[in-house]
Amino acid sequence: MHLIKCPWCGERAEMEFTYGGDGTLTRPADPEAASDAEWTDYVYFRDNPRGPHEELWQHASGCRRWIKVRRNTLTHEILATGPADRPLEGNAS
Amino acid sequence: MTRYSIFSLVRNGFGGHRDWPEAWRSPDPKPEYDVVIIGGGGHGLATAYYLAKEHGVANVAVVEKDWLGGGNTGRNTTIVRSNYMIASNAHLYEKSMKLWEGLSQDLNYNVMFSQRGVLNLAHSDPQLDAFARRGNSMRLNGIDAELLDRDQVEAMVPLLDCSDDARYPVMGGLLQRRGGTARHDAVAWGYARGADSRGVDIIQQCEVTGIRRDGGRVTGVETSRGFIGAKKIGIAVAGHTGHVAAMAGLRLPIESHVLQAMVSEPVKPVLDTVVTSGAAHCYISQTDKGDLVFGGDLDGWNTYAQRGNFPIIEHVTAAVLTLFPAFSRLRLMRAWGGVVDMTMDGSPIIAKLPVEGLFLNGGWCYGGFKATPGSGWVFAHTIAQNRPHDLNAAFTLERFGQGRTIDEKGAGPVPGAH
Amino acid sequence: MVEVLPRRSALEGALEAGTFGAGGTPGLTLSERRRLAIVHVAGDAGDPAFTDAVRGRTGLDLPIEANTTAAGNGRTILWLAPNRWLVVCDGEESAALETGLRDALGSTFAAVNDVSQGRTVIRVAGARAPDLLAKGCPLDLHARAFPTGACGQSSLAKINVLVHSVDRGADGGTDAPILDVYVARGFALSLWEFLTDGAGEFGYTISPMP
Amino acid sequence: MTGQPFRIAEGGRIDRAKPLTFTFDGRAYQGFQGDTLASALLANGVRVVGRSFKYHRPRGIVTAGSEEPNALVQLRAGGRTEPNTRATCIELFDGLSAESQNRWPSVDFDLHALTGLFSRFMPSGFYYKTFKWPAWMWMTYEKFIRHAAGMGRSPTVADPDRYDHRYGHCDVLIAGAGPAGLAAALAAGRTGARVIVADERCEPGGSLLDHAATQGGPSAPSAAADWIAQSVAELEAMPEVTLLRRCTVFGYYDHNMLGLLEQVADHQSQSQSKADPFQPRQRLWQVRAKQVVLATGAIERPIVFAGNDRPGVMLAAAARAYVNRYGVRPGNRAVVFTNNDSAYEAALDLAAAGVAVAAIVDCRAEGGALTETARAQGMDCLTGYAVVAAKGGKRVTGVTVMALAEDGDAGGKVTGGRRAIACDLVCVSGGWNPTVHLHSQSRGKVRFDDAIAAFVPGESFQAERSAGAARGTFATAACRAEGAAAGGEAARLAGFGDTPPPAPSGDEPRQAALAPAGAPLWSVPQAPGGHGKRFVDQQHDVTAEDVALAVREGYHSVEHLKRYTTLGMATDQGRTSNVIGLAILAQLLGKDIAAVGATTFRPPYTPVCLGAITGRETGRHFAPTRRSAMHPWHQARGARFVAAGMWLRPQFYARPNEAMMDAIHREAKHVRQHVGMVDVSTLGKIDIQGPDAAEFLNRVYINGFKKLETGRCRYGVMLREDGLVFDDGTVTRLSENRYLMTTTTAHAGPVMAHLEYHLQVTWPELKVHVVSVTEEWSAIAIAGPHSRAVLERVAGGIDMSNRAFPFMGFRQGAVAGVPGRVFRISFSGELAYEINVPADHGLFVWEAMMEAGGAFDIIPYGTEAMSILRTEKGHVVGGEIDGRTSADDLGFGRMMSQAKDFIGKHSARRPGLVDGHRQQLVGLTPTDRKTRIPRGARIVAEPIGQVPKSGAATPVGMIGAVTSQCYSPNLDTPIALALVERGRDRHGEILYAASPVAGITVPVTVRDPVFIDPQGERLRG
Repeated sequence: MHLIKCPWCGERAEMEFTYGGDGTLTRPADPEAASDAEWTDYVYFRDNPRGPHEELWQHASGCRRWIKVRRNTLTHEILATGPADRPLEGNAS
Repeated sequence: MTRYSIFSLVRNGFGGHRDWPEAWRSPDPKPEYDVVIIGGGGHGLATAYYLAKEHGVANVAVVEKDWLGGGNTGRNTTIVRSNYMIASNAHLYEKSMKLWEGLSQDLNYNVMFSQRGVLNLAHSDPQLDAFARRGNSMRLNGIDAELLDRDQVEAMVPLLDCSDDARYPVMGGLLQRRGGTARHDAVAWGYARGADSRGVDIIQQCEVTGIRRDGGRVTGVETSRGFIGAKKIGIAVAGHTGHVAAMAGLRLPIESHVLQAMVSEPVKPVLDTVVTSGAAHCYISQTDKGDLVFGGDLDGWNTYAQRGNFPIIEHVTAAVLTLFPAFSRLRLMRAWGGVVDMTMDGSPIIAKLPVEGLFLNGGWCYGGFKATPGSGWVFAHTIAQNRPHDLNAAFTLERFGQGRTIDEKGAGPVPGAH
Repeated sequence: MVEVLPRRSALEGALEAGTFGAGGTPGLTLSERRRLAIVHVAGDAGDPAFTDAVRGRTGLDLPIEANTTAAGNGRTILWLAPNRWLVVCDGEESAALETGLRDALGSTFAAVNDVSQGRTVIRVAGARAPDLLAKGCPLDLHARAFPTGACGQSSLAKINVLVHSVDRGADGGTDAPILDVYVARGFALSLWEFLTDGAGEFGYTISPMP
Repeated sequence: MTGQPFRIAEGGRIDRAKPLTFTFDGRAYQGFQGDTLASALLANGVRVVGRSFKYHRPRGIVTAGSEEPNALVQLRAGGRTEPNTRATCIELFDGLSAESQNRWPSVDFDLHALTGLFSRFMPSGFYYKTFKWPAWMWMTYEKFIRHAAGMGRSPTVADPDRYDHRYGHCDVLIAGAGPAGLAAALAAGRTGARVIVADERCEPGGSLLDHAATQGGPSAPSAAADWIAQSVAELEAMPEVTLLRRCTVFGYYDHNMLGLLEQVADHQSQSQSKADPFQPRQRLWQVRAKQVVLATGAIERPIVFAGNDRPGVMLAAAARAYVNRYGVRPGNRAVVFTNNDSAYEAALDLAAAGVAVAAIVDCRAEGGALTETARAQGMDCLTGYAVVAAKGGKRVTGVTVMALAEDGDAGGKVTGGRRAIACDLVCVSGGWNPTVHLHSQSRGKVRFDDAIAAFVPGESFQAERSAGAARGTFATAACRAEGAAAGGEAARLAGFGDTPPPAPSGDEPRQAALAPAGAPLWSVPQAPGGHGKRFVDQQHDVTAEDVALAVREGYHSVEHLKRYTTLGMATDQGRTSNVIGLAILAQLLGKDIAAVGATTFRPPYTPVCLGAITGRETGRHFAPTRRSAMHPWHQARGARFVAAGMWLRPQFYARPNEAMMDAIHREAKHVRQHVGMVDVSTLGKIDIQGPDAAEFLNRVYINGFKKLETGRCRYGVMLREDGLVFDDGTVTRLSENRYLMTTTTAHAGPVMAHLEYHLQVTWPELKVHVVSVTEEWSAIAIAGPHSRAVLERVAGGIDMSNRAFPFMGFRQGAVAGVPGRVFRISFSGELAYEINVPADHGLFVWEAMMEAGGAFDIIPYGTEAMSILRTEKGHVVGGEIDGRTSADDLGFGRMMSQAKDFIGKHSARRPGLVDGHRQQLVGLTPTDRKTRIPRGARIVAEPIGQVPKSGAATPVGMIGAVTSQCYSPNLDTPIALALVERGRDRHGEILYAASPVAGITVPVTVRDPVFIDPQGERLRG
């Protein structure tokens, strides 16, 4: 079971969290202006990297904040965590 | 090739088994092939086999970075079924089922396909409705299905807890009698031997590091054993689909997740049917060796580590014991994880890619093992004919943008939810 | 003012006073805290108008640090999230507390909700209290990690809970440590069953409903 | 009852004052407190304890620990029976009963052993080559295969024992309490760190317990015994140290989470267990450790030779443990076969205990450090020799030895004359494998150490380090030093103890005696003309010949070898066989062992009881149960409950002698004619506050919310971002900036997370707070023509008139004196209201309303009647909102606002969602107005004939599916909702509802989905 550092509550067991997938997605600011291809990319296509992966989790049994987590998908190491509404600190790799 | 039979076995028995030949050769790669299949798992080997057998394309190499069948072919719960509701899924998996039914004979390799039935348990009235809907679809799609009531389920699976005060009481079930299990490793080995005997080169310990393109079309693969030219390239690398597609500059509607499976210590036969429960999130069967094999949900997050964690084991085991309280004193012997490529609608992609000569077979989610023969068959057709067979025409990459997803569970673009 | 209406606990009927489980000295006492006023407050901790208003009505500074509480005048404020708190009062009318807070906040961007009846609060007291919760809760409840005044939200027996470390006490105190478990009302009976079943090996006393 | 002919008169860690009686295969024996079942069986001269998996060969006891491959028994009977239990790990208790496995009729005479006669035709993988013809026979072949396989028997009734779980946290976790582990625990514990020490055996001390020097006791004090006792006493006095006995660290998972299995009561007799019914049988720990010390010791490995599976062939260290620790002679006359010095220690201990040592066969040409000592004691030491075969059937009667050729490679070549040596015990030692399992599970690398010919821990990945024999250090003093250093370092890294401990003593001299001189000997080849089976994996009957065959057939990878031969896949997980198999493979391929590679170790280290993994959360407690405040009332009125997510909801309230369907139809009819009440507390309720609340609602619903007035409700539909329908519900504007949203029961959680996601991630600039208030409010829907009249009696303060309180209106006010909320909304299509009151008052208000409704013949109704009512009204629920339907499919197309963006809008425009072939919601009635429309029926355009059961049929084109169906008691006809291709254009058409699984097809007429009151006069009246 992962140990995930909630930026507020501290290190907590994975069972308190729910996974929210790729955290680099940004909903196009103007959906009307977005092309169909851009939209499809946003809804369906993913980088799915081997290695550091920036993703969203919700501390669902805790403070209920959505948070960003950079986690290595090969080793499960958690490299950084932070609030969801701003970029994570540190490099992606 | 020495044919395998009781006679050759007895003959060799007297000779101390010293005369059995290698099941497949280990050739050095040729400079160029008509088709290079990336991935020596069940799907890649089956594709090569059917390319040679059905389409006369034998100048084929299967390149495998490690050992044959070492990916998901050897890391699943061996269940075979075609109990799908959506027509395109149903027809594809039923094609596979029909191939399974003659596979041991076709390959001259006993894959131990055992049609012991796959039973989905219903725990509520709405679920029974949904099963009826699925069962009716199956039957109208030409597939066998039976809707069982609780008494019939109880008679079929005596150790199942069918009491009223269960947390998820059993209300009935959907049975596909032709479903069952097969010996997973044997499938890879049988196809490898079959493909090899038809001239396919199987190249193990050969990792693809790049896909070479000349303008809009592929010319071959860079590998740890040098460049191998190819007129066409088929990708069949479950667990690494996104990674290999990225070599050709493609991004996919796929996330990689880990699916765990586990076995108990072996016991004398106690469970003849494959039993699954959607509400409790588990499936369980007993192997010929006596192990109870069970599995359940994904761990839930993207991963390429063939490594799961304990909470899912805990959850799946709890589900198994809730259904089968008598198994409580058996022991968990082994648990393992396979990396499954989960698409955004829960169904695979078997299609030509936007790069000429490049073909993709991936994103099998939970369905990869059971699909092996059918998947190889339609993929071989797609590669050989340069167009999909009717059976895989719907499984395109474009379906996502077009809004024609094949979403058996209706879970939407949340790959972990399928 | 309406007359005092009959309020029913989610544990009514299940909470039966007595001593249960293994023999010897009971290691635990289980009880329900009744008639608490519990108000959920959401707002911007960085906005003085918000914090002042809460202080004005409760007499307490909002605990800004995660997993901490502020207590005094019979009231406790428990931290829930960077912008959320529970104000808990013993012996106060919840509607009055809710209205009072809302009035104090005026047009400040905040949300106030009386959630008194949506939560059940189970008090687990005694030397084995952390051991009992550890049977289903991944929080580290050791006194070093979870001292007096700490609070934490987590999962207990697959149910979301808020645990409040009311008092870790001194060594040997029979009632210490005292841990309050806040649970959604609908799950209260299920959690109670889990706790009483798990408490069997320690021996436990259920103290009567007040 | 027999005596214990092989019991040594004194010594050992058993309590001769406490004799225990047990039975094996129905026969009674006696042992002592402190015995294992294995030691007690040996004491009684029982040698054959089981039969092997494939050939059913008689098998005896090989080890004295959890690595045992052979001595698996069926322990206990009835609901507590437990298959495949290692006799070497079962602590003897009074009344224990065990049976041998995999034999019929008895372990001494097993008919299945006849398969052994055909073993030459059953090499590895033989089943892949045969049983293929005729194809239809496979299921029959398989039946026999299945019955011959398997080991013990599963219980067939529920387990009467209880299991518990606990989460643990510590600064330092130490796996193993041998010399290294105890030293580590002392070093870490003294810093004040929180320490957990777990050891799988019943007492700390590890391998020291097996040594003669540790036995002592009061009459013969020993330094080792004193050290163990003092260490344990000190540890137990430390408040922050937890010492767990009988507790195996079985798994090392991500982020330093370890799984421990504590066998709390397995060693107790039934009467002892009964004395404390609250004690669990086993407790599973999930421990999060800051730092870990692995002091898991090493496991001796055998050497492969012909007949090496004969009962009486045993590991040397095991024989040593039996004589020293248990006071049992495992035989009378022993041959010791070794490639290292450790077996000499065993030989000396055996001799001291009165076992004649017929010979020490040492494959090393020069012998080792203890060879001269042994010779000095008169032992015949044959250096440069190997045992080529063991003779005997159900017990070994002697061995044949031959000289090893000097030019022999690591596989050995035997030469010269044969010498037969009679014996009834063969003690084998092929060297030691450090137990690197947990290190490997933690993702640590292992490397092959040529000096000890074994895998040792390499680089760590997580916060762990190995100490002692687990890292290839065998001398006791060095183990203790290494343990102390590791424990100190672990505590320091966890924040305790300032002074850095001495550097880990990686260069401590190993007990040189244990390092075999020259190349290790893995397997002894057949003597010329020999044909005895040479077992690598005893439990699975995998021989050296099987390994060779696999290699010959091209299965060269370790994984292929394992899977083709099943080597190492047995319940012992190849503890004593994997490395040997690997070595033989390497020899055959002409590669180094390191190049062939080790397989990755995965949890669990030893098999873990499923009940313990599950703990208490099984059966009725598999998932928590959620109950509304009115639950006790429903229960008292005989409601049958149905699970809705975690909630239990009343399905219907049958009257005495009333059948289920009758009750449901009565309830549904009664509501339309009179009045009824249903508990809808389970619907999700979300309080939404803030100046941007209306804007937020506008973005998450397809329809507009900015114009909703205070005091009014509006129905809303939400899409997922892929354009398909997510959920529906109502929104009420409570005040200027405050709204109450309701969701379906099923989606309450997901909708809340969805709202939080968009507020926190997508639009953090919006000033909105969302708070779930589902649990705060009990919700009661009252429906039917008399609902207004009933409410007027209990909510007199609210003007209920149609004008003052119209449809989709909202009022606050007292209901039965309780301040509450009243919404005039209708799910049934009747005049209806929903009342919310704080949950502690829910039952009171429910009762008050029931009482007030008495004059109007009010009834409670359940989810079934509710479902009929909504189907009659054409309202969609889960069957229709199944994640594949668009808003337009369900008839909400015109609700989709063109004036604003909302979640899912862009996707909803995609061609696949707007093309003309989509299935649309319609109503169906059977053309004869009588025949029930089958559940889950598919809609076809033409009548179909009999559909055959299996796959031969030609597929039939389907144009739709029934999504909900019922008999409508109010219309006196069966009705259904369905999704049908271009359904809205087909009103009036006759189609067919086909249910091959039910064996019927019903002609149906397509119509509008609203069956009752399409103008909405009733609900607005």
